[in-house]
Amino acid sequence: MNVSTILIILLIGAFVTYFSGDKLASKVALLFSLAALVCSIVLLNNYSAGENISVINSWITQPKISFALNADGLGLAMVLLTAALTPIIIFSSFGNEYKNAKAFYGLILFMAFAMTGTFLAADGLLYYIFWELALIPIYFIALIWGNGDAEERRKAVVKFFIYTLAGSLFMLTAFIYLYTKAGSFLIEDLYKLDLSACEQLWIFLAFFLAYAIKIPIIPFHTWQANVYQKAPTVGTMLLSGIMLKMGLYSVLRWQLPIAPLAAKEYMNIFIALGIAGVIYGSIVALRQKDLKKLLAYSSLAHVGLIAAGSYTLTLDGLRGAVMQMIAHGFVVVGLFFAAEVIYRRFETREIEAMGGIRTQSPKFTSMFLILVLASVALPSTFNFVGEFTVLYSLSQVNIWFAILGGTTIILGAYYMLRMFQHVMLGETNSKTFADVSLNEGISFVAIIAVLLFFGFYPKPITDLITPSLETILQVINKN
Amino acid sequence: MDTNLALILVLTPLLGFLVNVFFGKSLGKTVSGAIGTIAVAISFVVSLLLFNQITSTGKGIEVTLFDWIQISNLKINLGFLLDQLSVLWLLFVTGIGSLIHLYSISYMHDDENMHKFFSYLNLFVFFMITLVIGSNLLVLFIGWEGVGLCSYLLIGFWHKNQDYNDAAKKAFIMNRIGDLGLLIGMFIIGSMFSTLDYATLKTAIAGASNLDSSLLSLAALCLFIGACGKSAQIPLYTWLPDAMAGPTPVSALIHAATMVTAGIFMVTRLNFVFDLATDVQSVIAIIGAITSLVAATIGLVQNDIKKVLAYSTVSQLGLMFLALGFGAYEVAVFHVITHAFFKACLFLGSGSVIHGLHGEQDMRNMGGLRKVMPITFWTMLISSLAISGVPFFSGFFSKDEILLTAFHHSIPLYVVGSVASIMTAFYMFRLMFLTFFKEFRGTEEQKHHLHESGSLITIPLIILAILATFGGLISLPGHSWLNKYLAPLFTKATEGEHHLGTTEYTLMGVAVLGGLLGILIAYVKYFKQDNVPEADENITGLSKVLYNKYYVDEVYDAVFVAPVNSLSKFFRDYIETGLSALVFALGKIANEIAFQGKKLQTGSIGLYLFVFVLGLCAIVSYIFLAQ
Amino acid sequence: MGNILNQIGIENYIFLSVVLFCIGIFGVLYRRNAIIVFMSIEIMLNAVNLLFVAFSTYHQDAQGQVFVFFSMAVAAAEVAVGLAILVSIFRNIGSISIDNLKNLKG
Amino acid sequence: MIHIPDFAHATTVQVIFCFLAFITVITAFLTIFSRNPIHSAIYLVICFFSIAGHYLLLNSQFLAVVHIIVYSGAIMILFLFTIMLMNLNEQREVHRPRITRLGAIVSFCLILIVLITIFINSKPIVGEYDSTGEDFQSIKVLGKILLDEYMVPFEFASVLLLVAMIGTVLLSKKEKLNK
Repeated sequence: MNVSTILIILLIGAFVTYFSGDKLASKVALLFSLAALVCSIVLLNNYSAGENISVINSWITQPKISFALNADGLGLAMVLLTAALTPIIIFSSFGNEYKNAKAFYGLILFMAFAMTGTFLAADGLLYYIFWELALIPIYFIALIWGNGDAEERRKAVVKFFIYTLAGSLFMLTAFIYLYTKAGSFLIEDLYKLDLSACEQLWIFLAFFLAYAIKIPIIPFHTWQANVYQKAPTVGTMLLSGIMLKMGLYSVLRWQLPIAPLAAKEYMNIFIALGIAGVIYGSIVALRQKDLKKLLAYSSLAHVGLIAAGSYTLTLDGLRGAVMQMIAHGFVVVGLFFAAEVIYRRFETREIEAMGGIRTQSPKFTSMFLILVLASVALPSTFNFVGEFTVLYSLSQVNIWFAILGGTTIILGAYYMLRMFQHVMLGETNSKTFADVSLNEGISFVAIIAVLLFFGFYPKPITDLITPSLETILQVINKN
Repeated sequence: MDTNLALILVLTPLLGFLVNVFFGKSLGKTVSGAIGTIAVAISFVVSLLLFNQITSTGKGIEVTLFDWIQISNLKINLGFLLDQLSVLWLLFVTGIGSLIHLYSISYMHDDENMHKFFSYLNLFVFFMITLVIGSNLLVLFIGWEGVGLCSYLLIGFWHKNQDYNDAAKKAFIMNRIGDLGLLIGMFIIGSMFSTLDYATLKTAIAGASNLDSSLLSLAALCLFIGACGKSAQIPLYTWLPDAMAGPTPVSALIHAATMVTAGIFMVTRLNFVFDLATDVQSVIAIIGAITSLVAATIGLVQNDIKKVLAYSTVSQLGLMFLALGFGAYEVAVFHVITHAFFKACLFLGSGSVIHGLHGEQDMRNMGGLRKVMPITFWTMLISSLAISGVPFFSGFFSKDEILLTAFHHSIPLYVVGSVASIMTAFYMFRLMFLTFFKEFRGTEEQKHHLHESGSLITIPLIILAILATFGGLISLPGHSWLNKYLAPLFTKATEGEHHLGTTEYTLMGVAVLGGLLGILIAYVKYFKQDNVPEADENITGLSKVLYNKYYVDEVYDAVFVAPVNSLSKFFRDYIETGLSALVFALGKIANEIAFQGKKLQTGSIGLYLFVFVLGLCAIVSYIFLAQ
Repeated sequence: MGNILNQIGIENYIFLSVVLFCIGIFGVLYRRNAIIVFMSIEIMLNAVNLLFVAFSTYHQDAQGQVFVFFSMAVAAAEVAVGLAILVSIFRNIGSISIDNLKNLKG
Repeated sequence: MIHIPDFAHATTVQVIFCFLAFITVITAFLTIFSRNPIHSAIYLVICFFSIAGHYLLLNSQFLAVVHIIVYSGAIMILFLFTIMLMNLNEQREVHRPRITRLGAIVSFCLILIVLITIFINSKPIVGEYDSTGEDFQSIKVLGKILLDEYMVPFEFASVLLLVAMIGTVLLSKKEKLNK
């Protein structure tokens, strides 16, 4: 068994879901996503046992493109994140009715397929194909099942689509240039390339444009808040929980090792950009009226910190970034789900229109509070482990980076608690608010359990990702 | 064995928390309260066992559970260190904690969310224990943030009132400002010494030959900022008075006795770092002195009974930092302990009063309660005497030690501290006279319902009053048990016991006289002349400034909060839309190019063909001729 | 039998077909009548065909001629369809002047 | 090198070539310049015939025959029919603006110059011409090549013609439906 199994499961799942009809679709999709989760856990076991689960087959001879899937610790960690979040996301949508559900769930699985492929691909072009494939389902999900005015939604989604696509084209150009140099798209060959500083700078920038838009790093973030707001919550979860991580993962996997000289040379600029994102995102989040938009900006702040950690080029920074990616993936999915739960009952996303939920549904409030606290990186949640490591690595580069990046601790608490206060506390809103249902509760508990467990015992993840990050660092520091 | 003890110590409150969270509602109020109390009491018993063990062996216990966070040059364990300092802290945290839990069973009995209250209290105790017994700074940080969280939850316990929620939020965020400082301090220490573990750090610092003293000072300063946040020192003190929005037992436990002393704990814990940063030490001393004075002045005119106590707490914490600034850690610890006793007693007493008056907190509407609430009165009187520094009560010894230390190091700071003490005596007795003497000034209905609180409330009061009376015995001048007990912790030779000479006796006399003077003024003003503080709108002049807390909140609001908020609005309304427009502009440019390019398409086939031929010529001649 | 090109020379054929081709181009550009334009295109095609045949003889290889066959087939098809289109255009707008065909205007 | 025929000692073949070439070019010109489309068509027929003559001169009799059948026969008849169907005459031709004429002449000259320059610049051709002796232009040889090597394209050509036929029919038919 190798890693392609999980891709096959997801792809077949997507088709089976589509053909299973509207009524069964959600259950079939959940089944397949769980199968993928099981499969990824089995693969993780095999990997830990030292088994080789990578795949390399030649695919197209001219130009030389291979079907290469490389599963190292980093890739597997991200695959696990995807595989764990997909069932949660699918399950969280059980309370909603979607028209044409078969297509909806099929697209979700297809997107999981593409994203998993992106995390595993070890061939530049294959990676690019998966990267772009992931864009297609989310485009339709946001466009067809989104909310709000159809015209505005179309505008936001098309902007997102073209924006990310345009960024990716630069990446494709970079890959083609690399191919002319290396004669192969295989990642090992690209790692071995000895490019001049100037070439590296251009390649670095081309990659950066693609990733900065995807992650997003300011000032390339303008698509984010609108799309998060307009997309259905499932789409938002997929976008923020997993798809953002594609960009961050790619920074570690492709950008830094291929253009290490440029990365080292201009490190400070990119760290500063990431940190600017932290501060900017936090400040903008303070005065958002829409719950989903607020969460979008908080996401901007958090990924800014992750990106800054990645660009420190230290083991701590990389490790912290990966842990924070995973933690953020879970927490943001949980928070968006909470927004969805509120929307199911109140039919609004306006923060001002909410309030007093705590009196009526203590369970939901507790879960929401835990997620909020995880999001502001309270110690004993996994987010703290990640954020601490990232901030520590930043402090090793320059103490000011740590101080400025650390403002997320203050500002994050400010906007999250402010939001919590207005959404949950205060006088009881006249609308009744039923407490979480069993289905909703299961999703929340799963997320919270992951966050708390790894918050106290992050060692499994550290052990999983450290060797591959060390390899990447070796490539970065080869000359 | 040690591991198990430590685990029982930590996990019982957590267990109590979990039980109360999941089953509290179905268990009923009394049971859930009992569970909460017993959980903390068990921890107290364990603490006693540990204390016994440590006093007999004289050695600390280290427990390592497992690796927690791995950072390249740091390996952070989830481990516990039970030594003299942490066990001492444990004793009064769990001891006073148990009493306050007991008190709360009665106090909170009318609240529908009582099980929640107890679960939060238990969670607080859990985090406080973690804070105290953590073997490294990061474990301390878990507790540090955790108690902040519990403080947030408990201040905003009556969550329907958004003002309370604002207070809770404010407390959390101000604490977080300090936490950032603490984190940065940790980063600097971590990168300097590659460890955050206390024991290793101590040896590393002792063994280090050429330390970058400015970097170390920076680290110490950052750590002190952390302490400022938690222990409500200038400039991060404004949250503590607001935190009185929480139920009174919370104010007693968290905002007087335990959590706010975490800063002092941390500084004492890292005494070896602060000893090397002498400039930071003077900063600490100055800030402590200023805080004590400022808070005391504000306390002079407050009319809310809990606010008076809150400013008194800030002031007393300032005195403790004053001691810390002089390197007199054991003195600060001594005052922490005595303060915990009498301040907890005062708060619980005020709680009893508030309970008796059904929520009335304004002293202008009290008075004459001496007869109806004798136990409350006597216990509070004892505690007030203790805090005022009347001889032979616990506060006398500890405060005197602080002032003595200050006198030896810096006369101006000594003066500041003394003035603050005199003011303390004044406002405490102002509180006593307004609350318990003369006639009752409340409504008839309140008067009708006046009664002494139940035994669950009075027993803790009595115990605490006894402790407040005799607590000073642990560190009598000249024969300090506490100094001996804590001695292994400190690298520098301690100030030692002050030699009791003429200076010392004079100073003591001055302090006592000052205290009595404060009491006398209060007596004259509020008993003899029968003054009652004016209504809010009639307050003028200096009192108005004091009454409005020097407008610090307003200043902070104008200087920090409002700019951030308007910046946020500006970003949201202009920068965001601007950036968005910029991206759209790219699309618009493409559109415009297309629109202009459209004009080239005249539709005239003749022109197309002509251009086509020209193009053909160009291509052919390029291929064949231009080689 | 000797090669006929010994007597004429391939250059002359090249020039002939170049001239023919240019006449074709000239016609396309000069005339407005779609049918004449069509005829000019046929002239161009024939110029190329002629060159094919000439080179086929030059190389003594039949492949060039085969190609001419195919080009004839294409020409035939093209003319058939093209004229049909012209006829329908004429029916619709009553003229076959290419100046009237401006639907491609952007 | 431009091979200039020596007119004084011109062989029969050369004379025939010159004659044919002259007719070809002249009729081509006349095709374009005739105001009446019918005249154009007739000149074009002559032009095609002369090209067929060239083919004969080049020893490709079969091709010449096919050429006459396809072009002079089929295609030209189509042209004539179309012209007659539309009832075109010289009055129909709209006035050509001066700029069009100028443009046409400029591009004509340009492309002529470019092409001739290219050929002059190209490698000069060796004077000797091979003769394999094989009658490579006979129907037999052609047929073999066509049905051996070029079998598939040949079939495609037939498909193409079929499609063109159907297309033509449809194009004319649709018009009637609309009416």
